[in-house]
Amino acid sequence: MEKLNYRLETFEGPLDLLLVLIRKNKMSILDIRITELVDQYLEQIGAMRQRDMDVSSDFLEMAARLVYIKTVSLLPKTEEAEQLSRELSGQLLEYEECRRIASLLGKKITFDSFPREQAKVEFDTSYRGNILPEALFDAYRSAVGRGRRLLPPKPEAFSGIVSHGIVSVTSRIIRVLRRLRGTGTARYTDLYSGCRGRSELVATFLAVLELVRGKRIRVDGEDNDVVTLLHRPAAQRKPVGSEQQ
Amino acid sequence: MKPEISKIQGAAEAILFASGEPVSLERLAEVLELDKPTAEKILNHLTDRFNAENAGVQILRLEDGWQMCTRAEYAGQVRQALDMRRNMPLSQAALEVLAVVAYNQPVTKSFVEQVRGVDCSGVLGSLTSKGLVEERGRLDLPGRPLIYGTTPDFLRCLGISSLDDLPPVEHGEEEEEADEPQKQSWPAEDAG
Amino acid sequence: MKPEISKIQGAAEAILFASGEPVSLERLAEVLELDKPTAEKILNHLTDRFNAENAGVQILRLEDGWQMCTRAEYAGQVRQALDMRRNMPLSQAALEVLAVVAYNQPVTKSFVEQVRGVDCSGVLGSLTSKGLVEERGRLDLPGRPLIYGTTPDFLRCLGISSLDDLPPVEHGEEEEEADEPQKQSWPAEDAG
Repeated sequence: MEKLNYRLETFEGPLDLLLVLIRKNKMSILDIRITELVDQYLEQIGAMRQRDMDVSSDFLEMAARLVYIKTVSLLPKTEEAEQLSRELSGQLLEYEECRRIASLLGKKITFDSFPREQAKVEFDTSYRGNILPEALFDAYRSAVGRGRRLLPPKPEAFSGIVSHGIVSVTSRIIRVLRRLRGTGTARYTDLYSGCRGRSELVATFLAVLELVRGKRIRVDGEDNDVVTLLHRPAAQRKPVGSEQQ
Repeated sequence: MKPEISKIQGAAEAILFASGEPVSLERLAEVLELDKPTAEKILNHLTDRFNAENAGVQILRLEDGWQMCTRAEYAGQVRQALDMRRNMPLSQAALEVLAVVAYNQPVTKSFVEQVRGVDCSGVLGSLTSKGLVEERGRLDLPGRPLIYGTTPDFLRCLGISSLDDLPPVEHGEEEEEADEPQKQSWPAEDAG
Repeated sequence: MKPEISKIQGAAEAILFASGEPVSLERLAEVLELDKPTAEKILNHLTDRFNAENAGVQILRLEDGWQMCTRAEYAGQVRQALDMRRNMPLSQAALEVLAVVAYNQPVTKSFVEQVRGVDCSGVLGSLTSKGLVEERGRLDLPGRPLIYGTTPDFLRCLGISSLDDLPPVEHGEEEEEADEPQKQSWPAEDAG
């Protein structure tokens, strides 16, 4: 393949980079040769990274998309590949048009004509219009609706979703260990006796998994599963998993 | 009759001068106590009178209103006299965002980002603070995204009176009637 | 000679227009690249031309220079036109900021911005000058941020007699901060 000589420019985004590559390869946007494009695209991103240039996630996302299109197009049934290529072509055409318009706007836009500041007419500027309380209320909902995406949600916000009380996995870990303390073994199903509700069952199951992972207990057998407490130097290791369900 | 009209024109002139911002036909008609067609005729006449002279001040028609501002050819002297700095030309990114907003308004940020393929928050913010783009409320969709449109200042800086005067979009997906003759002369396109 | 002079006059006109204040002879002469007597002659000529017409805008010769302003006889209409804009319905952005302040007062600017997710300086400023929102001192936190609350005028515009009469924000559905005292939910101080 012809070695392309890039001057490392900054690109406005992945679409910009793709357009440059397409132009350099004398491809048509409507007939993209995806394999060539993927290789050169990745090569360019590699070069950008080497120069410590800022490679935003948008570039990486596009890389993933290109690789996916290429992968799909290698499969015998290429309907999906065609569809994906068409989508990419459409997006590129649209972006190319956007750039054309932007360049027209850029030639025409000036900041050379100045309006005046509003004349200082001597009346007080206080507002005398009416504001409907409902409009204010709607505005509040609207403002908060947006902010909610930016503020971390408060625990109470989940109250509608998690209607059963929160059962912490830690508390179930302690409970399981306590149960095993006497004999050192118990039947697996017995660990779940006394659980009320799904949350407790799930938390207990997670507790068992955590304990197994931490090599504190072992679960053996098939029908009559037995849970065994493994002996470990006491207090050397705290129970794993302090996260909440 | 004649002095009457010149008084109305004088009032219109004073209003446009004092307002600074574009003043809508509706408001002018109300204050001048005229019906809208008559007010429009008088404003058009005033505009012609202003713009015919080799004057320093012009009246622009922007959407449904008028605005008084200086002529671009005197920009240098005005800047010098008022100690204003030259505005930086808009970046390529800003122009692209502006193009997407102008042709598709009102639009959400995510629409703009879809067309450009990159995050546009910063650019939209700076276009908003430059007064070229403004918030237009929210879409009634999950997340209630803000929607954006262009301002009268955008038209003024572009030297056009209406969004209809934007350069026509090329391929047909935008379902636009191309039968209208181009009102503005747009420079020939280039590859950029 | 003639077009040259009309260009200089145009520049002078543009400068006087764009400047809200009187512009001194020194400044005008400097920018127009003229000696002072010539500049004065041109300005006087421009003044005569403006003031001869029954126009809405006039040029005043003041002690310290020239100033462009509206003619006194149109003051009524000018006031009416500007007054109308003053009492136009608030923009969506203004309403939202007002609502956030009203339901959470006293609040800092950065709190409002965190709730809305966008810069609110301009909007808060215009609400303050409209007399709907007022400064309420500063928070005793690093940066000593200003805090804002609503005014009695705000209640009047809403036609209510107390903040308790605001439409209640429901529990659960809306963000809880409307109901709680705000002390604990001040956003962390930011550098901006």
